[in-house]
Amino acid sequence: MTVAPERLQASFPNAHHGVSADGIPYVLVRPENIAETARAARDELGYVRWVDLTAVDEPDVEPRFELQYLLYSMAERRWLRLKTQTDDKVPSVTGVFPGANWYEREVFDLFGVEFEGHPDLTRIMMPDDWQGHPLRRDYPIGGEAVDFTVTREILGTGGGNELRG
Amino acid sequence: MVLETHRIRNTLHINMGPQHPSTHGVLRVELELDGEVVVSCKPIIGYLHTGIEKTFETMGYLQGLTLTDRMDYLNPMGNNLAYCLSIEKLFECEIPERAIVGRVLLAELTRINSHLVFVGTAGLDLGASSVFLYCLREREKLQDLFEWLSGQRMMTSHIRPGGLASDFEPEWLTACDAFLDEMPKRIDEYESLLTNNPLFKERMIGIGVLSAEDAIAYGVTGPMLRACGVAQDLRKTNPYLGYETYDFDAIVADGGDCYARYKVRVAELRETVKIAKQALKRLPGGPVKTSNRKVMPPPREELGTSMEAVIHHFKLFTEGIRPPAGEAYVPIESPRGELGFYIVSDGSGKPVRVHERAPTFANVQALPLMAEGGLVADLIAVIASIDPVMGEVDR
Amino acid sequence: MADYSGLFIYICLAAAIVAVIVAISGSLSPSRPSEAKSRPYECGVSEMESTQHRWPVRFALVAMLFLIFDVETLFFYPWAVLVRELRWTGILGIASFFAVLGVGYMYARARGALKWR
Amino acid sequence: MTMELPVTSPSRGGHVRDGGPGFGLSKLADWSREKSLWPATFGLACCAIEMMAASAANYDIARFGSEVFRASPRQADLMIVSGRVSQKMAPVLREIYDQMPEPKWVIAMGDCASCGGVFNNYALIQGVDKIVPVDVYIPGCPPRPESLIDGILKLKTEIGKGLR
Repeated sequence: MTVAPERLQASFPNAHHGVSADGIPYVLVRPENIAETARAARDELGYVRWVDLTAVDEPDVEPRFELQYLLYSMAERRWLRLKTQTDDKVPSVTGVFPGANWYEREVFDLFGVEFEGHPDLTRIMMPDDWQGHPLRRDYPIGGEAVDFTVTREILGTGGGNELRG
Repeated sequence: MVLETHRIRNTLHINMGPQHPSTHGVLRVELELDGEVVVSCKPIIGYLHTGIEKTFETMGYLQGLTLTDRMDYLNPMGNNLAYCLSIEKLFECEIPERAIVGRVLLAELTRINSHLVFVGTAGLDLGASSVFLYCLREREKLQDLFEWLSGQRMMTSHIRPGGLASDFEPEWLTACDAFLDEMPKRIDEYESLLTNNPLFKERMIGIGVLSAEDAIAYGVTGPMLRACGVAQDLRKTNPYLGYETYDFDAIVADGGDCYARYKVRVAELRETVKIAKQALKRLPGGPVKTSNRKVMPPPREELGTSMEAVIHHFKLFTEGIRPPAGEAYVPIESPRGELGFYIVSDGSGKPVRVHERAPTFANVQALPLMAEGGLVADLIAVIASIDPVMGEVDR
Repeated sequence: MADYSGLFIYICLAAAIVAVIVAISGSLSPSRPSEAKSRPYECGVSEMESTQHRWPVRFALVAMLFLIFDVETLFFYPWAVLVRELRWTGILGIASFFAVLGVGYMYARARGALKWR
Repeated sequence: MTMELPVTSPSRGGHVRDGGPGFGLSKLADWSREKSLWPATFGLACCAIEMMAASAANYDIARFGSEVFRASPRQADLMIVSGRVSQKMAPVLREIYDQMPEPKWVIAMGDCASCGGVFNNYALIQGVDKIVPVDVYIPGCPPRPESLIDGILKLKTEIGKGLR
């Protein structure tokens, strides 16, 4: 199921290419030209259907967030993944794919990645006055410690609340 | 009392809020109305955000399986299947034939389960409350089958990484066969109630039209996309679990309106019964669990004899399954569209990232395209035709 | 004075029943007005803005049309109760009544009063 | 985020027995309140599907007087919180509870409503009794329709005796 990388390499010469474990080829581009890459993928290569956008947070790697854009070509029935690595700012692709609107708002809400040029970049999941971005690795899981008798005896009355952060 | 004069605006700004009988869960829609006509409609979600993707990262892969049941709670085994396919792709592990056909059978039964709720609630939203009772009557039979198989009516977690949780009993298969024999007659019953009902057609035909280009650009998938005339069914375009060997046809309707979506889903109910019957017929013998000891624990009797089995058993139940480092996204065709789990693993027992590509997240995003310009009553029909499940939209 | 006592008893009985019901429910149901209860119910979200502003005249038109045709059905009841005794004269009378209002309905429908747009 | 609970003690569930005019009328009132508990549709997540199954033909809570699910809190006297209550939903739930006329009762259906259930994280209110007084907690994820009916019946017997 892997697309011939040469065809991809031809259209994105200065990008880093590869194929993930699930056979979907990916193109790693710098954040500033993600919009052009998306437009090229849609217009030249035929990846017209918007599928997904999400981010993976690796706190100890220098560009912290790796954004995964997923597109699908109706003609060739194949997926393509565009990746960018950034710390905070990425240009928005809602101009190319209007479907990216809510996905970018979700990544902004849960990871804190700014999308320049997004029509209405506000929180979508959390209440509007929420502090912090929950899906970051350094954000505590929250909730409250379950008050088992065991945790109460070992950790004193706190019941392990400090574990929860 | 000084009558304070305020800006004269002729649009009414009201809120069809999270607690509303026909928003199929906790979807909130901010409406700008000019009389009965919807001028602008802004869906607001997040009222059921459960932080499931964060909870995945604190759990092992097998524990995370139980979370997948609770995301799209009308299609639990479909979620399990998508999650397991991504994990198995990371492991590159072989699944026995009986488990593959069993998974097709269970996925199609869950599709019936989900579409029955759609037909019931679509009728209920438009005032036809008797269809709801008919549909849930069949659904109860289906849930009894699920409970007999896995012990739980809804949150079955029966499809596990590496195969199925347990084998099918012969009596269960015959009961399932009887249920599938009876379904076509039942579907005729529902169709006789709704499909040619003039009131239903008046409320659904030409309402909430979505063009194919908009649907593709907005990432809409599933019956909503097929109702716009686009033949995009992952079971046909990118077959998994051997779907190419089953004889069924992907239903495509044109018109892109609410009625086309209803027709696609009802026709899909019939196709699903056909697939399930074929899966039942061709269910081969053999084990339902993979022999790959990194994924599934060895059978009990083997523990007595081979030391290696005991080591595998011990490692599996202390550290859980540890897929090799990498990322995988293997989508399936859920009753609502393309559903897939993007799993990033670093080789440890806990995933780095599990993101669910929820079909109704994109489908609900396209609501303004369909609702604006229509009447308020049409907005109810459009939301019913999207068939959103807020559990997977808000995650 | 024809025998109106029956009607008189009927009216008193009706008034008595209403009074009893109102009295019992008034005394038994605890009434605890609160600030939240006075706010308009808008699906759980606090009210977006004041509702005193202009609304389209079409609503009034639909209300009037409903009033006319609903009251019309009211007039069928006395006729329906005595349909056998009135025989043809009754049917003729109600038919003419229905014809006049039918013309009115056709006119309203032709002018598009029932269509919202 | 915990809000201050209302003055009525949770065991009363917001229904303050003000005695009424004696001679058994309040006993009559309790009896009538028990017989027709109208739930407010508060379906949030998976438990709502089981609540729908409970109100459908096979389990049919209409037999116990809960036939009609009132959409507006004004006409409801029982709030069945069926599903997980997120942080964004908590003020809405509190607003709906406040807008329900007394006497009113709350059933926390399922683990997520009773104690946050399997989702012990930042996003959920860990148990709906942090924002509204709860009368009956129903365990289960989701609870079977029979356990929902059992919960409603237990609440009804308490209301009938005037304890709640």
